[in-house]
Amino acid sequence: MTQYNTMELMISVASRELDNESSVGVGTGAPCAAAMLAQKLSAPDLLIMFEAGGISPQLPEMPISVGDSRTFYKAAMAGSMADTMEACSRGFVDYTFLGGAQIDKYGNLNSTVIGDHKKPKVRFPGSGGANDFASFCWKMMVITPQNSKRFVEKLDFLTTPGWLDGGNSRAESGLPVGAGPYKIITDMAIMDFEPDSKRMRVISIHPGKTFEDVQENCGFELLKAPVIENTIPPSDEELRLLREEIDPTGVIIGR
Amino acid sequence: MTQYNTMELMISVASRELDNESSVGVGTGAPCAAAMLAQKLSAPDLLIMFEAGGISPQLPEMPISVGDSRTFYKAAMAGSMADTMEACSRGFVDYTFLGGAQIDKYGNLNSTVIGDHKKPKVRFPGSGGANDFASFCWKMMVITPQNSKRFVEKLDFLTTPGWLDGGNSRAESGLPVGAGPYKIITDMAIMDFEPDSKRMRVISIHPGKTFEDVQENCGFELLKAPVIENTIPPSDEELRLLREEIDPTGVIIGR
Amino acid sequence: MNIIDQGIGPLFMDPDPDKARAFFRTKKRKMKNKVMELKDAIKEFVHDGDYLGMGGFGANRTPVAACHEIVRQGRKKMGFAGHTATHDMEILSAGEVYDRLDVAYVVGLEARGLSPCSRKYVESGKVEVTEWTNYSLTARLKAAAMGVPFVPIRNIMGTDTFKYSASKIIECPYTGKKLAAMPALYPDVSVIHVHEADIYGNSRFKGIAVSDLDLANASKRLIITTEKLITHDEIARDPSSTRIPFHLVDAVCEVPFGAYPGTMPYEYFSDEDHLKEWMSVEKDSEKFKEFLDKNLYTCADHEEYIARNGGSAKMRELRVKEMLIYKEK
Amino acid sequence: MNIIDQGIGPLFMDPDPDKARAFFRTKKRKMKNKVMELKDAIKEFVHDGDYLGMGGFGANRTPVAACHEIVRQGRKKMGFAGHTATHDMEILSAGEVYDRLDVAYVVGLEARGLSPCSRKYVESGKVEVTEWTNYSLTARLKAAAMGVPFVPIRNIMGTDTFKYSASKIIECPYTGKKLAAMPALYPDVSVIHVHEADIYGNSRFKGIAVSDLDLANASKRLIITTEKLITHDEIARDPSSTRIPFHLVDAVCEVPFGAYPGTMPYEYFSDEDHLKEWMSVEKDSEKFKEFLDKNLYTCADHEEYIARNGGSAKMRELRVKEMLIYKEK
Repeated sequence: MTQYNTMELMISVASRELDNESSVGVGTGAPCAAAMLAQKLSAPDLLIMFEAGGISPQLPEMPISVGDSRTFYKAAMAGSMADTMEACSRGFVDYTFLGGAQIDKYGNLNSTVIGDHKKPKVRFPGSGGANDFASFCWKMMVITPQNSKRFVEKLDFLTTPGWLDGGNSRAESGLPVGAGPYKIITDMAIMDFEPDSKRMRVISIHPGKTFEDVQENCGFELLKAPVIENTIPPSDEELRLLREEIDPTGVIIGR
Repeated sequence: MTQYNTMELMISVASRELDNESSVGVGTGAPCAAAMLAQKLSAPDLLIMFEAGGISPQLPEMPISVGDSRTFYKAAMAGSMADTMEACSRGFVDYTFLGGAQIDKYGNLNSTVIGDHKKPKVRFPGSGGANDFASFCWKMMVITPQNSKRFVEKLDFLTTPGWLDGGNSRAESGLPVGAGPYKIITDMAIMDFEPDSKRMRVISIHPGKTFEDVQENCGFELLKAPVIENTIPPSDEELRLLREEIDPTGVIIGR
Repeated sequence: MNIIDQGIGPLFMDPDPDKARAFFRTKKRKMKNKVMELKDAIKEFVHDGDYLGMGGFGANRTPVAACHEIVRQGRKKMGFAGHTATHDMEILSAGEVYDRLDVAYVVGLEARGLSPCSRKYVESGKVEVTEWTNYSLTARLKAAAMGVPFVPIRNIMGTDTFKYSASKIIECPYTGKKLAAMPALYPDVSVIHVHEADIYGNSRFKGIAVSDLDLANASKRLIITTEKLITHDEIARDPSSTRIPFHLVDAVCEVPFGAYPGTMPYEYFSDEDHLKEWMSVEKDSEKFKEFLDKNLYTCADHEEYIARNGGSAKMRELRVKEMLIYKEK
Repeated sequence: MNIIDQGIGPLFMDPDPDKARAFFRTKKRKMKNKVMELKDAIKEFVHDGDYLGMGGFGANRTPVAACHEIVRQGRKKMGFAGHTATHDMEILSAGEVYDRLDVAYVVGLEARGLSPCSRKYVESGKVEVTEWTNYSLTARLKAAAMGVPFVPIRNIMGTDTFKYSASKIIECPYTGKKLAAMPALYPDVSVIHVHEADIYGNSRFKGIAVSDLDLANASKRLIITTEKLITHDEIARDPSSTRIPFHLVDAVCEVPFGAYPGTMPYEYFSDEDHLKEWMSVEKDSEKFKEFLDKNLYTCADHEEYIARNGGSAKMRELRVKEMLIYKEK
């Protein structure tokens, strides 16, 4: 079996979550690589939408911006932000992949500030389209390296909704019914959410890791799924596509 | 002086009300003819907008529909209904010309039904864009032949807002502040509205008519302006333009 | 929410965005070949009782061929969005296709006059009517396109148009001003006629958009009739020109002259003589029946309708008129 | 109106549509020649204290030349709509142009990383910040474009993004559901970069529209920078291609490569080396000062900036990259 790095692992695992003939709102970086990999391998009829208006492009290379020309290269339509976001709001978009500086046990994300909002220790970009995608798309997924600084008990700022305070709180918030966090993909494991409490739980552990490794690198208590799978590592074909076709210069997979 | 008919008179009089460098939302028929005449004579920089999306066309002939190809012939933009209506809503459109089956003393118009709404004696088209234009454009004008069946004490149906119940009622209704009926141009006279009561009053009487003629052909009591002018009849140039350039086949001016 | 006032008109369609989301969740995302015959598209996607939206405006880029086919197949009890509905409504009235009508502009053909048939049907009492305006129907489609239950606008208030609408007046949380909340309108099915589409439904048209982009987004099912099919490569070469993307579309039907006897911008002008004939024969029920038999019920398709009314010579003539070539010296 | 909840962020701009109407009533309707030098347009239409909107998205079709000129002229105390503001914000931060910031996406350059200069300025406490999202800022512009004080959307609720926004949660009068009301945003002045415009301001661009059409409608004053001027005859020949009509526009400035070092679709790709240089020199205030002196303060105009960074040879190279010609064999 070919050697791989954690980014290649995360992207491969993420790509397998995308059903064929489904739709996904993606950003730059790993999410876009995962969508491209899915399109090439398991989900040839995946509909990719970019928040700035690119709809169903034939991506010639990784975009640098979710609005650059690559995002509507040979596309079905070069539309507007409203075209994409309204489609998400109408329930037309199945998946989205997000990231963040912090994530909590309900899958809420912080990409706004560390410290006080008025005079922050660190200012991050803010929501961008993340809050929009996470509110509207049916199944929100996160791709992120895992450590206790990132997986925290309490966010400094709740930028983007996961299951909010767990339980029924998201449904009560006013956000569209039935949408919410689905899978969290880290460099150690795959997590989903326990159906009632909406707390994060481990469902699959990557090769060479144990549940204890995962818990140690998490600032809150993780639940365990009834059965915990062993993550299937990236296949040779996945790696070949990532390295030769999707990211030959290693911008994302960092080779 | 050249002979003219009442349609030619109404269109000529109406066209003079349009300031140069102003904007007007128009329909087909007499309103469009008035706007075209103004553009050719007194208001070369008049901005004409059609409700279906035609913006600033170089009208080659009278349109049959407010959405036909003539309404965006050599236009600045072939836009959308939202483009035009949003511009009106934002306060960008100064004038509009409307008509109707009935009009009352506050300039309210009926173009919906005669008789009961549920089972009408006569069904008319409804608002179309009239309610929109009358709500949004700063100065609404009406071009209509005058008789007691049309100028009524009480409308069968208030389709399109004039000054509603007069006085302050329009301001209280929620409609945009400061917009409202401005002039009513008939085949007998020009009316405006008394500033406080918002009741219709005669300000100019057409050649050969008297105030009594006007009142006799009106189903409600008309006020008199402090000074009542004599309407200046169509000039030779106005008639020439109408007959030779604007409506050579006589669709509107009916020659 | 404090509701200051509300109209008494029936609200024919549920504005609940979560119900619409549940539907759109099931809609196909795949870019697959959707080309079919118009009669098959109408059979599959337009059902008795459905609420129907029609693209274009006032006999301009109106899907006339689809209206004929709906009548020919005998659809009944439909809802209809009368958004400057002119010749399309005249045809649908002849077939007594609808019994619920959202009115902005109906029963007339603008400068051409009123349609006796449409008037008679709407005056018959067989049709439930709710009043709106052109812009308020556009706003209702915009709300649906946005996936929200309403958007506020500032007209309609103070009038009987409001009273006989199904809208509600609310107070602005920022300014305290009164606003008219327009409930989202998600048509069950709509038809839009375009200049060019690929086999997946990516569509282009020229000229004014009217409210067709919001209509396309708002509609649960969407049939595209197109003057001609183009390659997907051509779409991909210039995605800036796509107005309606494939994922909104359920069927693509190539129907040349599909807006005849109305206008198709840059292609053909309306056939005014034929439209006059419609309005004239409507006055006499015997004549009208004969006319409909000839022009609609016994026509296999739109091509036959056109063949019976001048065929390609007439189409060339209407093109000269549309392009104002007759004015050139 | 029952307000269920509201954010604590400052609302920088009045959403009152009647005040906006009073302004738009005075805006010129005449189709007159509006061509001027960019520096004159900035002088005349961009004032200290104004609220500024910028077209494009994330260093794509962004009016970079206008950002430079605003900094060069020393504008201060502006408000700014940070709607995926990347390199534009980096430039405006270098000049400390703004002190009120509506945030959707700021201080970063997407996949390129974060801008030390933008971060430092926003972290300095000199800037009042209100939080939003990309779509909520789009919705705020849409509300302004529609001439209404708000439109409802269904995201942002339940989060700190809402808490630090200036939006309000209301109850839907039709469904009882909670909705987030986005207050209309009427920027005092905006700049949009396009491919082609005529002397009156009728403008065309290719590629994604982002939120520029609503931005153009919502803005009280609008400066168009264009890659090239085209004849009005060309606009009139094909009015379907006009995206921004003249009456929204106050100034038309021909600025070739006006989005450099960002991307202009179908013309030139971003100069990634130069953007990296920006982000790198920002870490050292001495170096950054020198860099800005060279590239901004001592440049007479955008042409000089480009001349100092590779000139026409670089522009040809970026065109090859944009069009993927280098991939052809």
